Amino acid sequence: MSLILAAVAVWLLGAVGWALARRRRDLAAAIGAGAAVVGAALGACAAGSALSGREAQVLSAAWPVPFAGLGLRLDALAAAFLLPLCLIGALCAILAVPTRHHADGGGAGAGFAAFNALLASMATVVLAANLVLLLAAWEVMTFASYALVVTDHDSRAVREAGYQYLIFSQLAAGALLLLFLVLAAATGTWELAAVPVAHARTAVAGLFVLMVIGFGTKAAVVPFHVWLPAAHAAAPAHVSALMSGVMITMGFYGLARFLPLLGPPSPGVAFTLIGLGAAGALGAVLLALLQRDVKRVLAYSTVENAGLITLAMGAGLLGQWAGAPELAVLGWSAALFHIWSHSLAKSLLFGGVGAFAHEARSRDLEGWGGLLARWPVVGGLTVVGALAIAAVPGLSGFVGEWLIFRALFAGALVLHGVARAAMVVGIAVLAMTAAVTLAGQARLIGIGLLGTPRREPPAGAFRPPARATTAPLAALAGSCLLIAWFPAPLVAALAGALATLVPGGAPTLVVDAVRPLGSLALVLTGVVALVAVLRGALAGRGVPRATETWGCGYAGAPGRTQYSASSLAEPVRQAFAPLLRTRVERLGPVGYWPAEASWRSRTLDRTVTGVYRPAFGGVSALLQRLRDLQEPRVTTYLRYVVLALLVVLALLFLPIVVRP
Amino acid sequence: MDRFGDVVLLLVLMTNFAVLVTGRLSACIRIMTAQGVLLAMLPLASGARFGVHIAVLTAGTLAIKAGVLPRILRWAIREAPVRRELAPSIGPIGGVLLGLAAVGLAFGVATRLPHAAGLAVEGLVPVSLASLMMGFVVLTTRQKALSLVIGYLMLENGIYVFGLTLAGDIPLLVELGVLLDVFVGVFIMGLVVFQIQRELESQDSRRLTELRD
Amino acid sequence: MLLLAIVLVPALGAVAAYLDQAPARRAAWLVGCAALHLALTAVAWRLAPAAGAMGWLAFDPLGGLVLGAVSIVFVAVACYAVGYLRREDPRGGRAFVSCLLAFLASASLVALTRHFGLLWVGMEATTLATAPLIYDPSDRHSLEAVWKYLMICSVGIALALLGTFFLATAHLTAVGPHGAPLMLPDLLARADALHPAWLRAAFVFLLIGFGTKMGLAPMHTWLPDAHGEAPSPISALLSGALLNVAFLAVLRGCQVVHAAGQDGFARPLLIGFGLLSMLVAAAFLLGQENYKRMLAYSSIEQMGILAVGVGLSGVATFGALLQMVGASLTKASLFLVAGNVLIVYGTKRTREVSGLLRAMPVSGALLVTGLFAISAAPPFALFPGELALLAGAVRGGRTWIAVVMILLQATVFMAMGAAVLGMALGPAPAGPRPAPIREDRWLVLPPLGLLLLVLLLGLGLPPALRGALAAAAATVGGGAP
Amino acid sequence: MTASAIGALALILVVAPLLPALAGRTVAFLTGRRGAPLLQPYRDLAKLLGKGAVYSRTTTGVFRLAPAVVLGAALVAAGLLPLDGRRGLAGFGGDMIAFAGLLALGRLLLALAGLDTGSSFEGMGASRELGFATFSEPALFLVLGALALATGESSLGGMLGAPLARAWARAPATLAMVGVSLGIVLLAEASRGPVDDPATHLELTMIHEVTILDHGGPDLGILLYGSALKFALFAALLAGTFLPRAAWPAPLAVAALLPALALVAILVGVIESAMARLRLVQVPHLLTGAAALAALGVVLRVR
Repeated sequence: MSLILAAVAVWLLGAVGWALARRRRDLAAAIGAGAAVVGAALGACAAGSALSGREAQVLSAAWPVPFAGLGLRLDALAAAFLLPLCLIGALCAILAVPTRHHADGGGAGAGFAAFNALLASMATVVLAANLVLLLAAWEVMTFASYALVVTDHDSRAVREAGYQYLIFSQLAAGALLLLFLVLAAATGTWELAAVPVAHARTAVAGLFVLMVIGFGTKAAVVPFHVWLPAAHAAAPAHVSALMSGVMITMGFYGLARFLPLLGPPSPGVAFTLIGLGAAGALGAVLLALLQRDVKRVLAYSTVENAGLITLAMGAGLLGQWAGAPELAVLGWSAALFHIWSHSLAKSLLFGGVGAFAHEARSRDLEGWGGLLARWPVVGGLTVVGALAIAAVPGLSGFVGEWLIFRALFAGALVLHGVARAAMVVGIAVLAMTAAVTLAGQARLIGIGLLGTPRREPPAGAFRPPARATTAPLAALAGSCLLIAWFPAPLVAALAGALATLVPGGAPTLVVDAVRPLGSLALVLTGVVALVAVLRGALAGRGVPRATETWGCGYAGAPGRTQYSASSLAEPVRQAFAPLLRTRVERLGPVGYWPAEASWRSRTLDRTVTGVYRPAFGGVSALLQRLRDLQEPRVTTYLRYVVLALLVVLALLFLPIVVRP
Repeated sequence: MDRFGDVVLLLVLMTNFAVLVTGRLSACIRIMTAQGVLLAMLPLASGARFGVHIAVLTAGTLAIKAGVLPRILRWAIREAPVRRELAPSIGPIGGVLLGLAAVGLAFGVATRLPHAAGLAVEGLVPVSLASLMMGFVVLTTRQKALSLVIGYLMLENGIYVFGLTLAGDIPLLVELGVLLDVFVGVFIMGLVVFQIQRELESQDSRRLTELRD
Repeated sequence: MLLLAIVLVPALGAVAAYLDQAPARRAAWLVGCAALHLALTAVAWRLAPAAGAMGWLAFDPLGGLVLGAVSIVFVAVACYAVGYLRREDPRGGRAFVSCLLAFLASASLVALTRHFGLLWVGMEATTLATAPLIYDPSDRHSLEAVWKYLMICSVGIALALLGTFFLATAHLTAVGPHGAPLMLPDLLARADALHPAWLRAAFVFLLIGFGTKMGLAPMHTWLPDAHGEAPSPISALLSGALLNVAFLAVLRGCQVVHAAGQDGFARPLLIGFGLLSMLVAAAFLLGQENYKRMLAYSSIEQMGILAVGVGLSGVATFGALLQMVGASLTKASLFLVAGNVLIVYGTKRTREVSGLLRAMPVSGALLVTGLFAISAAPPFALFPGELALLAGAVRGGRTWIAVVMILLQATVFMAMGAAVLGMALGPAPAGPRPAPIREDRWLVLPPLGLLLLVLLLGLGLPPALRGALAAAAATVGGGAP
Repeated sequence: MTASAIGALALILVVAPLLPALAGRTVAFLTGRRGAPLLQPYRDLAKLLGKGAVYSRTTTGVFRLAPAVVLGAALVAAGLLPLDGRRGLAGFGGDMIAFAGLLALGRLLLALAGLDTGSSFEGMGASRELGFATFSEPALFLVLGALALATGESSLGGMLGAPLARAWARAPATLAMVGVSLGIVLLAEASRGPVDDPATHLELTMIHEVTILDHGGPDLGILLYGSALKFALFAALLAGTFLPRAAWPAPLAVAALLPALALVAILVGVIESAMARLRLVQVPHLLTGAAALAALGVVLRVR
């Protein structure tokens, strides 16, 4: 416990310490990053010990604020979220050093101040045992991340993205506030209750909705995800890496911590989560396939993975409801494992792609191409990340996805009726999602990093990357591989958290289940290496000739005539056209000697165009009507006073006055 | 004494009606002066035991309501060429009708209200409520700045009349404080009215409608 | 004696400052009296003296809270005025400082008096003392503002006077001429005997009357004009001190009504007016183009929240009082910062201001911090206040009120966030002066101090203050968490 | 790790190149030509493996790595499949997911290699491969789901092993639909007609062929063998579904694999020659049909 307290303290110091070296940006950056790393190390130690520890470490101190108390609780579940937080937090802090992204008054230090504050607040969210403390930390987390998102607030797009993010976060915070108020009123205490209290059915439904809005917004559960793509695109690379890798898991922590408080799992809750998850995953991955902005591609892929995690949670709850321990354990462990693997892979990918975007001074995928050749190391690591996200065997992503599939198959076998059907539908949707994800990552890497450049990068770009860039990425890539090769130990480590989520579940079942995957990954690596060596031996005889790509005899303008990202996605887009409602503007070619032709397609997020715009528009129109009543004359204003007086008097006294 | 008091109260009502019908500002000011004098007489009529309290109150009322305030108002519009109320949202007839309604309502309510023991003049409460409402009529229908001030004075006077029902029980200090506040209030209003005249070259308060959202 | 001093020190200071010929020394008078007043207030807090000045003045938790807030805000405004007077010649000429001090005197009177008559006198006095400060003969807008301010507030206050008389009548009608009517203790002592009909009438008139001064919709109409047009330190004073004083006057009425066991009809009124005010504020904040008017409407919203809190009773009242303290400090500092912006950018239009964080880092940071503080975000003092308020609503089984409030506050945050962040962020304006400009300490430290205080109160509530809040809440039927 | 499993694996690795040739021969026969000799693929492979390598200047390591990954993934997948009708060499609970995943890995690397050349032809091919997989993947998983429900097992070894025979008695309709659906998936995954046209010489109409257009020498050889193996694996899957051999004596079960594969190949040839190649936009419809069929099979088992 003291360790984690020290960690938070170090982070807080880092949040203010930069002020000492305001003038000297490098020193400020060093202080900030150093504090982040040191704090992360301490926190990692604490989390590691708690992960294995059976019973929770508790600390509670008085806090002279109404209802509030400094109650901290570090149990296995908290540790399961705290550990990736620390690891990725530290690596992102290192990533932040070379990219001098902090252009504004406070200098580099200001950015690190917010960064450290973000780490501290997230740790507090995970640890808080008091609802007020949790809410406070939650809000601070939002504000710190907002500050980081608007780092480059000279650009209008960044400002708007940040504002959108802030608004959605505050609406979600409102839901959380209400949730906590109701819970506190029901339990009579503001301490985070460990045992559920009996609620009425309607109350359960209401509380569940509040949870989904409150935590789901942060976790990017569809349809509360709309803030995410813009915010991630706007933020600096290391920030999007942290937000996408760690911050969204805070939402899932909230769900994992609070869903049990609803009492025994109900099918409604489970099916809602499954539905939201499946729909979100498929929808988001389709949108990811159609984005031009590389960081929006990654952002939507984050939304997709959030959907998968939600789906897994729903499956676990369904298992608990149906009394199918295997399904329950598989579902929850799938959720936990996928949270881990996605955190690592996505922060790796954001880091790598962000670095490329920073060098190319552009996030437009259609303008990229051939970048791997310029930056082989970073590129290679990025490819690893992409493969991990694409969930192909041999990398971490696959284990998580395999667990989800496995849970669904198990559910299909043990459940009956609607539930069984739901499981099979889930399987199909998941399969389709996986295929589209594959296509999306192939598009990102193949169009963005391979082939030849479509636009020449600016002069002086792509100097040899700083070690502070490559080292963290390498660490992340290594962990992706490690998890893939030895999944069993990680699952075993998560057993404690699993036990708190699924009382009476047998985690060993999962440990044994994933063991073959590890050997599979190793065998695969071996076989591929073997074939590669063999092939090398065959191809190595004689010197390989290097020529042009065969272009049917036409070798002109290789860069421009490549397949574009949009055209790569076209078959899928056409197949899903009725769902996506893409706007396509095409011009020509016409006539025998066509002058010029253009083709532009734009796919908008249906939740934005269909739900949020109308809703906000309607409200503001309503209030506008109220505004129109204003007639700024003193006599009119006095009439208001008289009116109020008469109305109130009438309300109160008519009964009395008529009485004789 | 009752009869005397009732007569005075009747006259107060009359003055209020007079304000409602007349549109000329200077006339209104004169009427308010008269009303001030009447109000100064009321404490004597209210049957409270004559003493320092009543004496000071009478003197103060006379000085301020009948003396100073009218001067201020006259000073405020000394530069105003046009001194007629222009286009009130309801004409004199409407004003009178509203006034009558106010009186009726006031008496209707007042007779049903339970009263403090030994209230000298029965008429005090209804008359005060009536002139309160008539003050509101002026405030909400007239357009010229000064008319509004006059309306405010009517309102204030009505409340003052009600205050007399408690003449014995309210400390002199408070009474004087009230008077002083009214004085300062009208004084500043006068300043503003004067300035409005300067700025807009008219008394039309409808021109002061630029602050909006 | 001490209490009398608290009222008299500023009053005499006002006279002295007016008589003092040297304009340079007026600022000294101002700051000196403010500091002395704050010191005396602190002493009063420590000693909590019983009734003084022939029992007309007394120090009770409720009044003490308001007095403290007023005194602190006033000190900040006084210090700010020092820097302000260097730049702009004050409205009201040599009367500027005197009016400020007169306002302080009358506000202290309202906070301390136990006599409803004096309460009324003090309230009206605050109006009259502040009017000349808003009033700038050369500016047509300020003329309009002060005109509306005077008319509407005077009429409202007049109604309050009638309400006061009704209260006395309620006393005499039922109890007869025993004890002084309108003396708070006597009223509370015989509360149950008060005549209900008169009491209700009295409360209605007090609520409408003082509610006008407090800025409750639909009587709020004067407020945005006055706050928007007044010079920034005055706006800060109006919304940081004056509104709370008016709120105190309403609370006094609630006190009697509560003692008389008549809450049943008073509470719905308060909640109704409160929610209406919040709604109106939210509506007019959305798309508000003038940042000073924006702050004014947010004050209206705050007052609405307070009214709802008192109406909800229980813990909510505690929360409302805590929120009152926090809001007065925060809002004052926000108006002061707005003043700095106005000085540098020379426009009140939100759209024409941008890049504050780059142009004037301190003020910009203060503005953004103030935004979060005023929207009851942790870790600022308003957060526990709002928490207690909503908890009261939910515990009282009126969750719908909590929902409505949360939604309205979210709307308000959207509106204010759009405006404030739009001003704060973005590239520094291309002006003659290179960004960032140096900022005058006198203009920056006061708001900074106020916000720091709000932050500290949010991080930890001193037991003394907490006890005072609980006691004050208890007098109007509230409870402590 | 049984002898029969190893034998079956060895067998399929050896005969894999035969299947495309056999299918091609069938087409030739039905269209009245003589066609290439059955052993031609082996000669081609030998020739290709003997050649030197030629690389485009735009390509990177990904291009060189792809063939190894494609073949490696296919080999491991072969290890998972219960080729002898009992259990796969490396079968485990949930291995069917791994099977699909391995094929997906091959597809991904193939697409990346195609895009690595920077030629629009390869891009086109990659786009089609990835796009059609979007529909063949759900179909395949629905097939697996139906098999799981029919047999009550959640591993290839179980689905195609002993329980399958009992399942045929219990749920013949489901399994029949599964079989048909699986056949369609095979046509797509093995890039045979009517989905793809292995015999065409016009790049614009190809899918698999055009994706590997720029590969040559050993790389091409490995890729060709890999795709042939993929074909063989699906054929084995199909055969296993219709022909549960768990009860048979091991040698017979292994030996029976050969005629079964041949039969599948001939059927594919018949279909290719009987049906015109579909327009590319219609391919998703075909695969959706397959998925629907499998889904129907599932519905029959939902209770």
